[in-house]
Amino acid sequence: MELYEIVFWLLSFMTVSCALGVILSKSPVNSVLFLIATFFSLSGHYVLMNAQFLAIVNIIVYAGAIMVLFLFVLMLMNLNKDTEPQKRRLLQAAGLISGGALFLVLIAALRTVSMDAAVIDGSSEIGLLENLGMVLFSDFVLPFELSSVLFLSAMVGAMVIAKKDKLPQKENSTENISNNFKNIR
Amino acid sequence: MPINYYVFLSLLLFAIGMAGVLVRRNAIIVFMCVELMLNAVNLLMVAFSKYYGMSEAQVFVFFIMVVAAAEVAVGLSIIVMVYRKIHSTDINLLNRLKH
Amino acid sequence: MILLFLILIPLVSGLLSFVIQSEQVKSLAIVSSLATMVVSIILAFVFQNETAFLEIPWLQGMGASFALKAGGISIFMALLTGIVYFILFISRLQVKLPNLNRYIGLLLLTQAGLMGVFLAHDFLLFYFFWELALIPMYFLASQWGDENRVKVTFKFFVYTFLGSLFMLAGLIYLYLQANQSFQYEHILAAANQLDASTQQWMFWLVFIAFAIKMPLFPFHTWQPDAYETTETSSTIVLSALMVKMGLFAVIKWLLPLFPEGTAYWSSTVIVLSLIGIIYASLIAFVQKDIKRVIAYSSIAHIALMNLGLFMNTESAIDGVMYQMFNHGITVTGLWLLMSIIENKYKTRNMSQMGGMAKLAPTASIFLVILAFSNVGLPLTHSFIGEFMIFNGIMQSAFDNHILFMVLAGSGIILSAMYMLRLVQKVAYGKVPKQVESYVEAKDISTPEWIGLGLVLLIVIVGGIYPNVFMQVFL
Amino acid sequence: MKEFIYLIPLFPLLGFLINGLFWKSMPKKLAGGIGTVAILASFILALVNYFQLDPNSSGYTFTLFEFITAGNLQIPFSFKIDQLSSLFLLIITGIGTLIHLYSIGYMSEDKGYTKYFAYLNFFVFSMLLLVMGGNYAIMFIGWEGVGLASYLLIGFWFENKSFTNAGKKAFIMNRIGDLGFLVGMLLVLYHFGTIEYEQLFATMPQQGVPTSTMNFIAFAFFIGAMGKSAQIPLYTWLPDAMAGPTPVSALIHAATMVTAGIYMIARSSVLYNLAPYAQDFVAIIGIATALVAASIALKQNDIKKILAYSTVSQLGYMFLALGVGSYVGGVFHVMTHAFFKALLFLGAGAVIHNLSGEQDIRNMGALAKKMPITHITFLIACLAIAGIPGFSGFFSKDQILVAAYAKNPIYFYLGLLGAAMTAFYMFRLYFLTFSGKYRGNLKESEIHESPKVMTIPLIVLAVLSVIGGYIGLPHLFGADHKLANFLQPVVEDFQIGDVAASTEWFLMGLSVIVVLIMIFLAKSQTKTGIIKEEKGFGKFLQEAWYVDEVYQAIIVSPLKELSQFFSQVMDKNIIDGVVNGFGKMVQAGSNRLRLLQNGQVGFYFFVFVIGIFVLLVLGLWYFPTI
Amino acid sequence: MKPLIAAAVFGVLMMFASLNVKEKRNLSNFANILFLILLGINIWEFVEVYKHGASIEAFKGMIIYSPLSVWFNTLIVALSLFYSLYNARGIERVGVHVGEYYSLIFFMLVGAHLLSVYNHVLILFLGIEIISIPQYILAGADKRNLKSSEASLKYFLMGAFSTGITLMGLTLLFGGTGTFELNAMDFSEWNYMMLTGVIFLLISFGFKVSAAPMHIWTPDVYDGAPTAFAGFMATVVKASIFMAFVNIFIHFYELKDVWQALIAIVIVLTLLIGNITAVYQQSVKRMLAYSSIAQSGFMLFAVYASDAIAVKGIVLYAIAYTLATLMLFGVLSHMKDQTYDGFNGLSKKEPFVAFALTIALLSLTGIPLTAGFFAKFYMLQAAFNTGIDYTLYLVLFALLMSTVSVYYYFRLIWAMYFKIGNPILNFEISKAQKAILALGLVLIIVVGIYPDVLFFFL
Repeated sequence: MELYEIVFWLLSFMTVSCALGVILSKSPVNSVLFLIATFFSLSGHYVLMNAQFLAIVNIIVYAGAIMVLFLFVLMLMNLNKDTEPQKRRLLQAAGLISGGALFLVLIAALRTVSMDAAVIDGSSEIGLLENLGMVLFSDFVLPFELSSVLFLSAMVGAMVIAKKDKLPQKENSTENISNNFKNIR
Repeated sequence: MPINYYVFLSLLLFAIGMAGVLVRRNAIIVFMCVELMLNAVNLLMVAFSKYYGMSEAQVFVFFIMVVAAAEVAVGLSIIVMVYRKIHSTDINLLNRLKH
Repeated sequence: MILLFLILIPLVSGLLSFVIQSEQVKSLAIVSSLATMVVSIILAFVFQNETAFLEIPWLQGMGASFALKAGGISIFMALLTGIVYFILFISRLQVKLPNLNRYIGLLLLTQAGLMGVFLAHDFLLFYFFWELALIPMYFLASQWGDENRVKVTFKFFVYTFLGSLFMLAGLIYLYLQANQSFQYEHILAAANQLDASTQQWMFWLVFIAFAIKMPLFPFHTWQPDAYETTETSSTIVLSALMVKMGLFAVIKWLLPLFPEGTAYWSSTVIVLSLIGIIYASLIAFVQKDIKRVIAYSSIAHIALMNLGLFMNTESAIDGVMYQMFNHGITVTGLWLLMSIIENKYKTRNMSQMGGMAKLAPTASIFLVILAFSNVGLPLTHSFIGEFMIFNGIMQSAFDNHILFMVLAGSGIILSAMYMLRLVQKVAYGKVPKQVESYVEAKDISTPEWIGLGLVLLIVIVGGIYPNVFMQVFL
Repeated sequence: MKEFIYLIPLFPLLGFLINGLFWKSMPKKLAGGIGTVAILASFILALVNYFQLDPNSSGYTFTLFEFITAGNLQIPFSFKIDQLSSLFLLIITGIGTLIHLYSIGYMSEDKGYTKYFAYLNFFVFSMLLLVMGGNYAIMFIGWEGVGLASYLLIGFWFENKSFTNAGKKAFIMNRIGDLGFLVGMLLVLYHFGTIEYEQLFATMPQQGVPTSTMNFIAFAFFIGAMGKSAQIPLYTWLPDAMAGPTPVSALIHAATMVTAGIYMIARSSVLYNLAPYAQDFVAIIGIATALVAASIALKQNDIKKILAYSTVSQLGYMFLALGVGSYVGGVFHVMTHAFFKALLFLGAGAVIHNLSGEQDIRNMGALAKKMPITHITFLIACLAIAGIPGFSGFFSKDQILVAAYAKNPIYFYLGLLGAAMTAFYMFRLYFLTFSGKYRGNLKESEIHESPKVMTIPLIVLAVLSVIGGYIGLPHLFGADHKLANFLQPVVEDFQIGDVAASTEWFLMGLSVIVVLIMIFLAKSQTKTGIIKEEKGFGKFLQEAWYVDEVYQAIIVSPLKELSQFFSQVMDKNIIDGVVNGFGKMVQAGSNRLRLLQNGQVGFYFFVFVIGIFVLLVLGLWYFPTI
Repeated sequence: MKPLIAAAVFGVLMMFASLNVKEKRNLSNFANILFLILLGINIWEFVEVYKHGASIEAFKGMIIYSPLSVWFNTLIVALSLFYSLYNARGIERVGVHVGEYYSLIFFMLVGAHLLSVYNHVLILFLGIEIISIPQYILAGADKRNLKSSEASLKYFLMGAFSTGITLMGLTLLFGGTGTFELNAMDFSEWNYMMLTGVIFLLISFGFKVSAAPMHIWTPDVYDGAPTAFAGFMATVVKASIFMAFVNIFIHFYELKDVWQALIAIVIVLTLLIGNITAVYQQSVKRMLAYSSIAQSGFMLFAVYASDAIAVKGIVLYAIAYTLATLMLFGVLSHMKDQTYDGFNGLSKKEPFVAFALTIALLSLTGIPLTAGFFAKFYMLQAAFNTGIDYTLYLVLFALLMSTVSVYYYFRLIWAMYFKIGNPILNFEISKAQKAILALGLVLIIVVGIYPDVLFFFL
């Protein structure tokens, strides 16, 4: 067994167990941390496949920025405890079974596709920053520009949504509703 | 490593993400599971990129991350807005709209 | 060009009357219907041997054109429409209704639709008018009439709409078979080339729309309620003209299009028609509501006509064509009378009526004569039509033709039973005590007299010298 | 005359139109005058026609206009004028004139005077069409037209519900017969391609249509005759039809309309001769009707009811004649019967009229002195109907009975039984009405003879009732049967075996003796003038064998029940229930389906994932067939 | 290309405008002007493409301009203009960030543009995202209303989930074919990977167009979202996504045996659920949400057929459905009581509006002489054209369901005309708005009589 094979299995095991940790851990913060760990292991996979740039980006953007945002929000809401009363075990089992069944279906289908060329050979150039830059700014200039539109709309949207408006309250005021919900809980 | 391994791994991640969406009730965690699904796709895409020797696929992954980031911005702000109103992020608590 | 007038005059005046608010709308209605009638008469009697044809490019990309063709039955039905509308407007001149201008507008729009249905020579156009006639009718029936009208009309609408949607499916199928053309000839050629099994299912796709419209047993249940609740003018348009659309469509579209399908299914349709005749007649016999009697009688008569259509004999089809006209005219008169009676007794319950022969002798005379026309008594035009249908049934090639004839003929006994019951309860006897206080003793008004007189004239002339009318389509 | 033949029906039509259209403003006297004159004019024309008729030819067909021409269906509006129709024309217009005349007096106090004459004229018009028609279609027009007139006249006093019921009943029963007629006519058209008498009967025997078909056609036609001529089982309308004014009963329900069936079968004699079984059937129905009706008449107390049942019975005789092939006998009896039965009715009418509407013979008696002319004429009519030699009824009845004997002696004996009963009930009626003591409530001084306008027709008819028989003297008397000779080009007796002269004498004598015995029996029965309450069989007869009740129980009531079932259950619940059921199903489905949308995102995800799963499974395993 | 840039720039312009302009009315007027300019630019673009005749490739084949796609885009912009003209007052009342709302709408138009011209799957993906993200926000724009927030959250969570599905589909498709360019994809030798990718795409598109069983977000979101935006989401957005849906499945033609059957099932479910559930609704808004599901069922026939007629049909359907639904949502935003009963007696109070709505409802039902008829007609024609043997049953089922639709559409007519009541309007329907309704009315009828008007260049 080659070294990279050992690394692959190791990383795969880590990925899967961390992913399971995300969905199974009771504390939301733990979930976030597990997710970050997943991202790290995925970055390891990227490195294995000579996608060094993506590996870095994944860590910086995902693990660094996005997940921190998640964590931040969680902290903000003070949700660092189990907020989900585990009442519906059946439903959860059903969820897991559905996920598993879907996985099995997909595996069964894609098993038949014969694609056995090796993808970890340590020789490819495509993952280098230079190549990617060339592609991104020549062929993919349109999507690149469009992503700015996407970000703009996300920005505007986040502002519209998150900003506290100073408006006269309508009849079904927020306060009443939150009170109602408090009562429900 | 044949690409099949990566396909399976990616699908497993995808399925785990999907199962997470079904199992969890905290909106933030659900959203995180969706991120997990996206990452599964990313992994698969990188594997295909390697398989076909096409750097475009990696650029595609880059864009997926961009979109994910944008969604996170919007999504978290929506969750925050809802949280402000009902002081919870439990998705099943919100069921005024039905039938 | 003259064909276009038949559609345009009611259409334009119909739209116009939505704008006019005053009483002038009545004169507009009369002038418009008179003009339409005159045009249809000219078309029927002056140009009778020439086939009028008009084609205006419409949806060339789709292979549809605004093609109108008048000949034979089309022209005859147009004539019926023209006459009935004129009678309708003239005899209901004094009727007071809320939103009269809208009422008249919708009626005229319906007329445009009816004319279009009878004249269209393009399948898509036909379908267009088919629906165009239905929509104003929906509003007419929903807005004016008895309390229950909205629900009843809704049922009627949904029912007929369902039917026409089936026809739409058939229409599209044929359209594709005909290399994307809606032209009558192309559709005809394409339909005739279909193999037998296709024709068999296509037959029902198209026929079900017509059967519901007629209505044929067992698709009839919308009809008595609808007739009962709608305002008289709407009822007249419904029963005198609209149900003829179904029969007309069978003659012009169904029979030529699917000869093999027709041959395969005719015994089924015949059985349904026979059941319809007896079943509806029997029900009519025990109705208490005068309008429902006429409604069920109409079902029975239409069933007879439908029976005639599937006999595949010339005499029967000729008879049906004539009988469609006759039934339209007679039933118009009957509905007018029913509304007169209802106004007189302020009820439609027969058991609270009586003695009209004394209160309103003229109305009673009309009632008796029209009742006998409905029964198919000789010297009224219905006799000629029914006779020809019966003859056609007898001449048909079915093994059981005598049985069919006898069963269909039992309708003449049953119709006498229910019509005479109606006449007796309404016209004869004494005025019941409980209604004596408010019954109007006045006889019919002059406009009604004119309208009913016209009906009567056609009934008698058509019964004595039918060639006057039959030459139009023979 | 040929070119003006259409004037015969035209005059009554004009009379009808004038009286009918101007009924509001018509002066009373004028209306009666117009009505009577119209018929009189027709009568005169009919006479002219009769005298101009070529005795050797079989008449002519006069086409007025094309009636129905559609494809291969060609029916002209044509008149067939020959000996048979000419004879009927005379009877109809002749008796019609008399009855119109009589009506002027009889109806003088009625409010619907103008209407009455309009209807009556319309009746005559229809009847003329019936007999003059050159094909079955025209006959059918008249056939139904007389039905309509009869309906209108029976229910003439429309405020009385039972009268209008009677009219309705008459029309509907006739309609049942009409359907038979229609079927027969259409079958003729189907098998022979024409319903024009001239072409039809000329070629009918050569067409080679199987006998079974001919039987069927003839049978269908006979159903029509059953309805119109009140034969078993469709006879019950006729007694009820007496609700109309008495002259109407005389004209329509005794003299003319009810004989339309006989006319029709006589007209179709060629057809019936080819249909032996149908002929037998006609005879059997005829004799059965004659007996049943006569038996009912024995116990009736209403003067008009007795006459009505007597009419039914006599019509049975006529059908017996037709059934045994003696068409001439049938037509002969039609004629004589028209005379004496019209006379009987008019006489009865006079009695009723003068007793202010009293119809029950238990409340009459001793009218002979008060109303001498009525009495005498009535007696003549009774003698004629009973078959006393010398009176018209004797000859016609005798001819029928002899022909029946020739066919089958049983027919004769049964016929004789009927004749006996006829004699009995007629004289029972006569004695109870005119002799004995007056048992009514009126003051005797108030009862007086009718006006002249009413008595003249009585007298004329009385004369005819006596002499009418002499145109058909039996061969036995060595004389010519003038009527048979006259009708010979059109209708001939068919296959009547010869009866030896001695036998014939014997039969004649037998019948006369029986009749005389019965008259004396009647006399003795009615001596006291008191009629006991009937019991047992008598009650059964008095209630007309309970036929109406039976019809009610086995036909009318079930039909009504069935209709109610259709109306209330079948239509409302089953058929409409299915239709509405769809709507309800949609509503209920909607109510269930909307619960799917329970508002919980968790559940939504489940639905989503299950959808993905199902689509994947189907897409990847079930469908790939590329 | 020009409209794309213009739309993006206009979005930015609106953002800046919202900083400087305080009067809401001015903002919407400005936006309306921008819409008008955008429409002009679109027409300009269309004329150019039309003159050029053939399709134009841009950005190395990432997008392809064909006359049809540009025309469709022009129509979409025109409908947006129609929408904004009518709903300006409604939008102003949603919340404080009016300028931002408009800017988001402009960004959505960028997405809509991309969806009609893409050739590269990345553009498709970005288009979907650009059109989706503003929707999540607009759904939650009415922050005073918890329902709106709920709708936003639901829509967002499910939308993000479906993004995952979309991406998985696209990736598998790439894995199967080795290319991102739709034109270059070769399905002649199929394998399960591309098939799985296609099915995933079907599911994700099904989600976006609210096809059952992926429809389940629709009623809640449309119901909760501010009425003014729900109208836009249900119409213009949906129409553009449908265009993308049909265009991509045309490329999958060789795999049609599989996905046609799947779509057939989806059609049946969609029609069934949409129509049947709509029957029981009391709220007109929710009914319209279900109706939009039902109409999607019909539009899915275009995907089912995926041929030239289907594309034309989508254009026609988009116009017919969008116009009618916009009119309904537009008037609905005025109503205080948004249940059926709230409409009782509208014909007395606002006869013209009631009439216009009636025509719109007739069009939705598919009655001849209205645009809706030809829309349905094209769909069924396209369906029959496939020649698949079970199409007949599918079509009959669709027609049966159309009959059911009569029930809930006519119930509104029933309420407006045949019931007595005094509907209360939140704010008056102005003359200008009535004029716009009249315009919509005329368009519905013109297209209903002469649908070729939409295809005069083809």
